[in-house]
Amino acid sequence: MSWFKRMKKGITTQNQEKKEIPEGLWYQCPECKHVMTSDQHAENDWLCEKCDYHEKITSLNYFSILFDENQFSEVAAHLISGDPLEFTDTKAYKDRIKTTINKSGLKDALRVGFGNIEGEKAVVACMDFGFIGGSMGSVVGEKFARGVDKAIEENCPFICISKSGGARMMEAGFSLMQMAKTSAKLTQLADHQLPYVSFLTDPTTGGVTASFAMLGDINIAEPKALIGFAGPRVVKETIGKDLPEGFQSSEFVLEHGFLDYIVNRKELKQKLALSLKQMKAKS
Amino acid sequence: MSWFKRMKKGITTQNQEKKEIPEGLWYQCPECKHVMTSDQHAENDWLCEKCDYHEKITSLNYFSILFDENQFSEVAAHLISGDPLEFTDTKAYKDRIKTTINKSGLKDALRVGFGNIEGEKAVVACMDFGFIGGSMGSVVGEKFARGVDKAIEENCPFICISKSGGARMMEAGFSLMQMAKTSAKLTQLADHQLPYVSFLTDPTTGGVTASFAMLGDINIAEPKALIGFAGPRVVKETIGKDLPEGFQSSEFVLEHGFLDYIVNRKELKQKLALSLKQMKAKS
Amino acid sequence: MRNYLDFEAPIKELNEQIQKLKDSAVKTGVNVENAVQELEKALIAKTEDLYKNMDPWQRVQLSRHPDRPYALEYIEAMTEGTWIELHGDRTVKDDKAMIGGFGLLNGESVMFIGQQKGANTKMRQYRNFGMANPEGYRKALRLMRLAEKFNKPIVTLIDTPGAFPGLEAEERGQGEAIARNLFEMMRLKVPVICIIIGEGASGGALGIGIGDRVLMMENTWYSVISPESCSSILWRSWDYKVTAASALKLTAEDMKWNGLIDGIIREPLGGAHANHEQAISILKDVIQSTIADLRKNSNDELVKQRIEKFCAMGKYVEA
Amino acid sequence: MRNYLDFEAPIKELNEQIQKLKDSAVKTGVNVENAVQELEKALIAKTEDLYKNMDPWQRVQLSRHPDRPYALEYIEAMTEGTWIELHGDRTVKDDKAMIGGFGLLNGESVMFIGQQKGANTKMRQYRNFGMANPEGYRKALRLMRLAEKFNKPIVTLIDTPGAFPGLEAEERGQGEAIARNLFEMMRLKVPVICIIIGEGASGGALGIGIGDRVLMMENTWYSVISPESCSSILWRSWDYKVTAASALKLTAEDMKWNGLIDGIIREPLGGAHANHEQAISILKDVIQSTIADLRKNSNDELVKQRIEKFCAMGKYVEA
Ligand SMILES: [Zn+2]
Ligand SMILES: [Zn+2]
Repeated sequence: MSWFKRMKKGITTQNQEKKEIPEGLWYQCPECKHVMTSDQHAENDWLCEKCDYHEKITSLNYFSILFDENQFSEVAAHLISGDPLEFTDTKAYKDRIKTTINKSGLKDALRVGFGNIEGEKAVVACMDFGFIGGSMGSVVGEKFARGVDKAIEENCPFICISKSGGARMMEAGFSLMQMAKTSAKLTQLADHQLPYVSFLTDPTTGGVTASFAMLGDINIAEPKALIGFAGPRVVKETIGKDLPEGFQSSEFVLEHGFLDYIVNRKELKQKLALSLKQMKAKS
Repeated sequence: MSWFKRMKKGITTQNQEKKEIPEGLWYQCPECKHVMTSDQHAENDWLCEKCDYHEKITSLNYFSILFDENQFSEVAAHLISGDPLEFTDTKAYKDRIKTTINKSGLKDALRVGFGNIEGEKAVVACMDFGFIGGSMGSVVGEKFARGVDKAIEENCPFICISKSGGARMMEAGFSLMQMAKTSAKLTQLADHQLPYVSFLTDPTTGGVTASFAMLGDINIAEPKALIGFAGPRVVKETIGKDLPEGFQSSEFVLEHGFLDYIVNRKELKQKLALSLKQMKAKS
Repeated sequence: MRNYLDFEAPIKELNEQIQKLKDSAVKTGVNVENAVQELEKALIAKTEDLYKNMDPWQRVQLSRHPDRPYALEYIEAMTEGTWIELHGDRTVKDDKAMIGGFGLLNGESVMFIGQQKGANTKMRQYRNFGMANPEGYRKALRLMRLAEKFNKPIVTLIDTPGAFPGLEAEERGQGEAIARNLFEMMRLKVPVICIIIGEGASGGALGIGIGDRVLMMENTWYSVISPESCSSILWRSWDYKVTAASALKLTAEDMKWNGLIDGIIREPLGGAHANHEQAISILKDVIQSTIADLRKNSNDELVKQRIEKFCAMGKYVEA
Repeated sequence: MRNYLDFEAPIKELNEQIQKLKDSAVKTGVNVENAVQELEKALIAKTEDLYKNMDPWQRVQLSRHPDRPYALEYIEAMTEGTWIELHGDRTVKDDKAMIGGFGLLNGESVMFIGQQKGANTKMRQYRNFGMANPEGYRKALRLMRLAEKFNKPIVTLIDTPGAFPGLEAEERGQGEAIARNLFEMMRLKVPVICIIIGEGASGGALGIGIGDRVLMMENTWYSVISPESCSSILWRSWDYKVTAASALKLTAEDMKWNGLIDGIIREPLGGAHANHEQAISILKDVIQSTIADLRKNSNDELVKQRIEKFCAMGKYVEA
């Protein structure tokens, strides 16, 4: 069954253009094991047609869902990571970046698009988990910042789709300060009375949860996403016993008061557009 | 032992001028049963010299503790209750007021004084439990309001010492709206950057807890006071089992995050004065 | 099946007669139109009569009528599919007894907040009988601030037998939560309209009840305590609820007379429960015209007037 | 008894020799003054030498030195009996790992906030090892807003191995609490000074770390992760903590070099733990002069500059 595995990997990390997947390949839902063609799967917004399982998808996938006619321009697309600390663990950070760029076709873990959602201008920033686990380093922070600037310039809302393991350790202090930087940019957006919607997808943890992902005027999430500050393994070690069923799921986080609503990917565009309309400031 | 009871009653409801208590009378601590002369008791700020039990005292007692040389002028001392709803339960409200005024020597359940605390001007409002259980009606609301106005006029802090069973039912809707009124006045005080200290004493419950008593820039309390919104009997009925030890005590409320500190009556003046100094706005 | 209160018996009877007549007409083919018209006229007359002479305790009962529309029904109907419920206090929990979110009222965005009761046993428990915990009041405040940020008017629909008097409610500061709302609602820089649509019990109601216009629907009550509890405390018996209901002056008429609310919203003949559609339509019209009216003032003026209004409440004697 | 870290062995030895000499002098009456003076000179030279060549991992160890002063000790000493601790987040709890309150610094009121570690086993548990829960961050924010209301400067003393990663911390939104503080601290309209006095671990430190001046004491560390955890994650082994400590550039020197903090506070010779009194006095001077310096700006200017400072952090390539 190795082709199933290959296929899934393709979806989660390399599937930036759905058209690139050769026809005739299959997708098996990891939840219910239902099998469908990858075309059907993509047509269905990468949901399992049987159990609605939300497969992890890329920034380009989300843009294709959100932007009218999939039309958008990228903001700060050219930024790539430096190596501010000349960091080396088992591998030099510089090399890691180079390899990842080549393998993933991504430049870093955040892509920022500007386009229309149901006829209204919007800036959408979206993380790519395929780039070092969606970790936040200087490039993520700066692209986020320029996305906010673009929204202010265009007088339109800002949406961020989070999907991240947290900070990028290889940028250490710089990575930490991106939490401060992104939060600082959001105060500027707020000063302009522009709505900020944080959309949390599977998984959103660590420094991203402890900064921009939790700062939405409304925080919304996909069903059954893992959302937390500390990862479940760490929490389990801390308390020394098993975690309760559904701990740190979207539904759990909603119940505890940190999400405004959970939205099925199929209804995302329409509901988001309505929320944006509702928050458009009356002067 | 009827003289003990008389004595205690004297202290809690009629002891407005400590000098009025005939010498040679005794006070027995209801907590530890320790016996002391009532003079000693008054000298000791009405604390049990053995176990520090804080006896309920009157507004004049508190003023004697707080104001320098017991010097103060009263604000809105002449206000007395009307009978806006011509309310009658087992007794006409009008008659109840008249009887209470005569018996207690009080005009209503709040007294407002203006004087100096360690050399600094301050307005202190203080409830009297002896007047229909320290219940809040229109007079309490209006005196509170005028106290706030006085603080604004004098550009000095406002302190309120709460001791109340809650709203005064015989004023129904009017009583309810005193919660709104007192809160509204506190927004005006805040606009002038003047500190408001809420000092909660035994007992503070109901509508007073759900309005001005919980709105201090700092909330402080005497030890072991009962503080809550719903009374303990009601909560017990709601949950259908016994209440945990110490439920709704000052210490419990501090632990749950609603008090800034608990202060022994002996240290009240000094600590309050320091807090006021700390909050005096820097222009 | 419609539910009838005891004192609605005459209405019930006439309604049943009309139904019977219609049923028999179907069976027998006899023309009963005239007879039905007569009965319907009688029904209207009877209903008008009944509702004209309603005593306070009957109003209290009507406010709790099981067929009465609850907050969500009003909101969803008025916003015609554009309501999105928002959840959570951002600290502890999402309180099901307190709902809130933006919806469009003829294209204009409005923040609706309300206590929600359940329509059946299961939902009543889920909604905790419309008794919010501190997190409910904190959710409400969060949403009001959200509305303020984007300069949207706020409408609260009040319908609660009280703030929940539970152990955890006390632990998490029920008193503080309500007090904070009173304070912060006073200075919200947007129009705020508060409407009692059912029960307006004490601090639990007031906790979302500070507005530029506080309105009561015709068959609701608003006071510092329920007649039952008042009876139990002042008369030391549960038997004086009718007397207490009168003494408390808790009806819309009395509250308006005493200057403690700003207006009364008329209900359809026979009460909101008798005609949901019309009740919703009336409410929608009132909200829209009230917002338009309030928008004539600057937000700063609204705050100033709001504070002054509440500061003026109270009756006392300058002896 | 003073505690010594492994690499402090030469200091320990010299200290013990001096003590021995003094003890023997008392017994024998022999004059040892010259010998003691020589040894003390040697001690100073040795200490200077040791502290000049400290590697990052040694700094990390020093930051956790059991004899190091904690937040409360600094605050109480600096404010000379005028500190009043204020408690509670006004929602759920009083967090013992996060302390706060006003104190007078030479007569001027300052809001001090800090993570507090315990000095012995019992107190360490009471203080949860300086690891705050969400209510700790919310208490801190409440107190910062209180200071802002009365235009008082805010000083935070950071000393934490991290925000607590417990079950209830997650339930009550550890991530949200920290995020909220980052956002709100950015726009506090008063001078804010943040000082790492021990460990500055990740979001747990940053949660009270947004200021006009962020300063590190000499023997502290500040980074996105502890060297131990970094080793375990990146090297998949706990054995690379020394390497990780270097790689993370977490010392005061490195953080200053990279423009991620604004300054370094020198410690007494041998570290703050060797001379509390002097460490306290240095800290007090720094805080006072920094406040005076910041007060030259309007509060609006401070906010603007604060936001700009953090927005400028990051290194990337415009490819
Ligand atoms: Zn499936
Ligand atoms: Zn005693």
